[in-house]
Amino acid sequence: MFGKILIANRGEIAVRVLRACRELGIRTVAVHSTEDKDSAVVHLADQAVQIGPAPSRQSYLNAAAIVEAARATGAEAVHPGYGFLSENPDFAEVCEANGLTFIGPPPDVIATLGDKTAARAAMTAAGLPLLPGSVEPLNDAEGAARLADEIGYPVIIKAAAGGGGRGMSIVEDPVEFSRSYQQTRATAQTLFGDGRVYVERYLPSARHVEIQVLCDGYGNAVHLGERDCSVQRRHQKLVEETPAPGLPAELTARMGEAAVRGALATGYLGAGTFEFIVDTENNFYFMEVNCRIQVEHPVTEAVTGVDLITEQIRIAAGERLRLKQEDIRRGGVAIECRVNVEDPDRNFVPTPGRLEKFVPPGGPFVRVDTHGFAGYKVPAAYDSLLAKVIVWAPDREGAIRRMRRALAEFTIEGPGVHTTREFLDRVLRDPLFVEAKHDTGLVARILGD
Amino acid sequence: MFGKILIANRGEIAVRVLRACRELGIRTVAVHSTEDKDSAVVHLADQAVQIGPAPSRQSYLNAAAIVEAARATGAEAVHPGYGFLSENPDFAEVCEANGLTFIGPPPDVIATLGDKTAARAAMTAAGLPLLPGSVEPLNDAEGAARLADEIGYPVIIKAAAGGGGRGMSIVEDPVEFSRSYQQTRATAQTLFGDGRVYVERYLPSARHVEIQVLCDGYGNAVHLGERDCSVQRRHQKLVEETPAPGLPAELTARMGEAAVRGALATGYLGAGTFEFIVDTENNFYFMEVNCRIQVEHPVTEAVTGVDLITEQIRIAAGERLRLKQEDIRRGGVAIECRVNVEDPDRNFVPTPGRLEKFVPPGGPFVRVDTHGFAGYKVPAAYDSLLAKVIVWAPDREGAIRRMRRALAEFTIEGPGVHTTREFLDRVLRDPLFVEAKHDTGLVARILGD
Amino acid sequence: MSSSYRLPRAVHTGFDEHGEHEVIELHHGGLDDVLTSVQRTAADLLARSPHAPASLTVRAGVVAVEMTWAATPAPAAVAAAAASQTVPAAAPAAAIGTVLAASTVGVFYRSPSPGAAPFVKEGDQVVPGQQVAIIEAMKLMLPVEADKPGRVVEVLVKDGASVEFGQPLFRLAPIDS
Amino acid sequence: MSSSYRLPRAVHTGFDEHGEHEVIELHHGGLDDVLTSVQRTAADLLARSPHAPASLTVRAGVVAVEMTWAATPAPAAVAAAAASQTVPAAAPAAAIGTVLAASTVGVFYRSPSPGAAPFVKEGDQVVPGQQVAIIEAMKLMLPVEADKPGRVVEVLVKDGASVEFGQPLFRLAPIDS
Repeated sequence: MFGKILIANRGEIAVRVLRACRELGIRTVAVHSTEDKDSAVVHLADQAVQIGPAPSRQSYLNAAAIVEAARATGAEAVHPGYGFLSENPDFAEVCEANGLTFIGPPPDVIATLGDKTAARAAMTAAGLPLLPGSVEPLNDAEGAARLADEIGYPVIIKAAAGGGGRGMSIVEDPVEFSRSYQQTRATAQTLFGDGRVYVERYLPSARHVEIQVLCDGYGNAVHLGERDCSVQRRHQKLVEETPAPGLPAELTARMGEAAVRGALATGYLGAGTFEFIVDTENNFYFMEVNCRIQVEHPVTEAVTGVDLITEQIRIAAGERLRLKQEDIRRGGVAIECRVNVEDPDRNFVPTPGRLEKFVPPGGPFVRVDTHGFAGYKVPAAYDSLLAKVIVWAPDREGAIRRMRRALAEFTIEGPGVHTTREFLDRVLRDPLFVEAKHDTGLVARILGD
Repeated sequence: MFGKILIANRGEIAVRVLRACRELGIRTVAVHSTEDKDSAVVHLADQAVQIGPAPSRQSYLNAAAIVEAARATGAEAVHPGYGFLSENPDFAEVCEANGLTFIGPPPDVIATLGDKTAARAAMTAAGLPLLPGSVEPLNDAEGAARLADEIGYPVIIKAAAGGGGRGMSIVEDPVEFSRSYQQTRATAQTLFGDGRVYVERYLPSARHVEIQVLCDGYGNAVHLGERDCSVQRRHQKLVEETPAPGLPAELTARMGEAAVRGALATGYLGAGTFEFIVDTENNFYFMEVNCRIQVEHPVTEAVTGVDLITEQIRIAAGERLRLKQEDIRRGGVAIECRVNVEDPDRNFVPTPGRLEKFVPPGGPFVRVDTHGFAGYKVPAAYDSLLAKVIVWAPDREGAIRRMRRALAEFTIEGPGVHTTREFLDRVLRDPLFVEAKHDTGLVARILGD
Repeated sequence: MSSSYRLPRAVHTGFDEHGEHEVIELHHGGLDDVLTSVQRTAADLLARSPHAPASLTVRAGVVAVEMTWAATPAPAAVAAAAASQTVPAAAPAAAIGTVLAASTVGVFYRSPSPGAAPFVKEGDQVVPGQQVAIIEAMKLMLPVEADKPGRVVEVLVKDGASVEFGQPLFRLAPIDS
Repeated sequence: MSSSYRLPRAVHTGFDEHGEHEVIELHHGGLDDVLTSVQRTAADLLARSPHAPASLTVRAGVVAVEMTWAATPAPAAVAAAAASQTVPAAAPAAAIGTVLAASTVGVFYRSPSPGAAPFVKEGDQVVPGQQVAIIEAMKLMLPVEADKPGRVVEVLVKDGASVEFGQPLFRLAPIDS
């Protein structure tokens, strides 16, 4: 096991990783920008290194500074959290080249799975179901249009290098295809420096369901069930839950098996998430793999009792998975709400500032992951996620009631600071959400967008 | 179900009860002394009534004021928490006489079980094993001495009306018996206004194990497993855990069945705890029943997933138990630590005062029940329990590591304020505790008393 | 950390029951004069403070002065306003006299029986030991008696209303005022 | 609540940004008079304070003065400052001149190669653009250059030591001092 780990992130996930390290008896190094020098993880870590100024590009995305910080402090491994450098194959490679263990999949696996067309090809080879569409990127508009005709409209054009809902267009009608194709290529080139796109069937009322997997370096892999992340605003998840309400257990078990098959076929290592789309006939199709721990991992932890970050670290240290598939028993329902420092009344504009009062909820079956504390100044330079509230209950109705109770007692006050707390309560009491008949359009409908 | 509940308590348990009420959609009335008017439960409750000055006798023990507050606010039921009026049959009766539901067993059951000799008689009748000793109180010294000879030394003389470790003497030798008998009677008369005592076999190295039960008003009862509370300082529990390490599951199942039998035989209602003593040959003997929710109830909640306060309220509202014995599946290990505002370096003297910083631990499988918050002034008038930290893990070793992590990140600072946080860590890393070979002498040994 | 917390309610002057805090809040006003006033107020309060405060905040609209002192010399805590004895009148600052407060939770009655004349009305003078009201608690009729001589300035609670412990019932002025 | 926290960005006057500190923040121009008044107010209150306060804040609209003092007479903590540019020298208050800080995390070397003479030593005068050290980061040797004329008063980091971003490397005095 490692003696010291450098946490190459900030905010709540940095604290989350630190907690796992402490429980494993591993010393920690926090790296931080000038803006974050009074942050929770800096207070909690055994050591802290200031790696750059506020802008992420010069600090949390500054691979050289992070590797130097690891070298200077004697850290043996780097946990990248989510976002920032977590899915950057070059960073993973630089770590390895400098004798540091990158806690995540090998660089080539990240590279393959981060490229949508390469990932589609690999998963096709592994026998996973894919939506009708192109496996290889399409370089000529005519060929692409012919393929779209074969697939049948509506189709979606996606950037091979895209992600997070950016760089995609839905085409309803063949006459629009050519223009959309050119436009998506141009956007992809601008956004990702990579104009390659592919085309696939678009399912308007499909559900997005993701499967958590864990793989060790000895060919062992397990899945830990699914998560439903349908409550989104502009592709940003607000509420996540498990199990996915209304999905037959037999279906999610099959999706889990598919994810394990895909992970083993690509040489995956550590914790990963397979995203699937499920149509109204309960057919499922592979979408993409997230080569990192997810923001919403705690809901899986709550129903399985498995500490995913600890497992990531053990796997990276060369340990064998101690869990077999039959050991993973899921019970009850878990929901996570993301409390962001944003003003829902002003189009969710971030409202950073000093937290004069900060009293997180507590009591039975409530977990809070946050870097906030009374007196903390939420910086303007980074994203607005301040706290994740996770609840567990034997059933979904109980979990919703518990979450509403927890959110109601969460006190966050500061000059100019607003949060999504009350908006989340609106989601939780929405009749469609309560009956689990919602889809990704729920938030827009509540907002009257 | 009730529309409004009055919470006749303060501190963390008042907040705990309020949380359950909120999840059930029940409005809440907090009652408070002048000293507690800025307390967490007062801030959170729908209504608050000031019932008296700081001394408990004029506020939290003031039955008339509490009943008047319920009447004035239209509360339909009273939750007594633990301590204060929670096991007072007169208060339960006054509530009923004023049309209020007392959330607990009926007054006559509290009276019977609160009297050690009456409880022993009832449990003997129900077929529970008791330590050799007297069922009826002993009124003459000679008869008592004869009984002690029959039982065999060492014996323990206990006040019939006693509890919490007060009013008992251990007698090692027959020559000491007469003096101890007179002394214990005199002490009992002074402490409890009731000089009755009884005698039973004393087991020096026995373990104290308690069983949680739930009973509805329709003859249904379940047990929710055991708790081990061996880490005590002067009969005050500091650390509690479940399962009791090292006890065979078959044994605790039999104890659970015995507790259910005893509860049904006495017409118990609601949540209760049966205390047993277990000797080195794994024989168990009934000791007493606690007719209230216990401080340490969260460990049982953590391993069973059952919200005990919610169950108490549902039962009091006349609902049937929805749980059957086979529904109660226990998983993993839970530990609770009581963080008291006391200075371990000065003989655990209470150190009330203003909390300038108060950052409770969070993250996976950590629960905090507290009434503390940054800015809260811990009053000197009441007991020193400030927070309970409860952790869950798949195994005991993981739970200990998690608890140590949680305690380490718990920040409590204020002028003159000390806590037992670091002392608890000493307990958790003690080799005897780690190997679960400790007994109730552990704390004294650590302190070098 | 030098956190000090403001009293949660209303306009206060003077010290709260814990003896640690002093707050004045005003609203509106022009900057320069206000600033001078605020400064003078703060300095004044400091001079008059019976013992060193832990913190001081003076706010006037956009102008604010806040000072905190380290908590070393523990202030002599002023106890909570107790029982049914007269206590210093609550805000506003200008108010003089004392209040007679409820000694128990219950229902407040001004008259010995429904329809009867009240024990006392505004303007009446009372002497110590004189019954001025009843509080009914648990079916018991508990007399409320004046504990000081005074003149009833204001009856603060309606007949038949529920009162909590310590709730002001009557405002009394000194006899000679 | 009067918790005063450091203002991490914007316009600072005064001393180091760790521990005991003093910050004045301006956002808009044309507040000179207000600033003067606020400053006078603060100074005045300090003079009248019965004993040394732990913190002081004076606010007038967008103008604010906040001062906090450490509970104990704290050592003059040397703080990270901005970039590789010279920044005002850290406390003690009497210190004059500027510091040259690290622009990246890495290993600090005073000489071009092991055993060679240092680029600069105490007492040397430097001119803008002159190389004064090396920081090695990811096997790259990054030159550290003076950005202002000055005289080296103190070398703050040992040869071969790791430095973090913003860590002061050299203390420089103005040439004419």
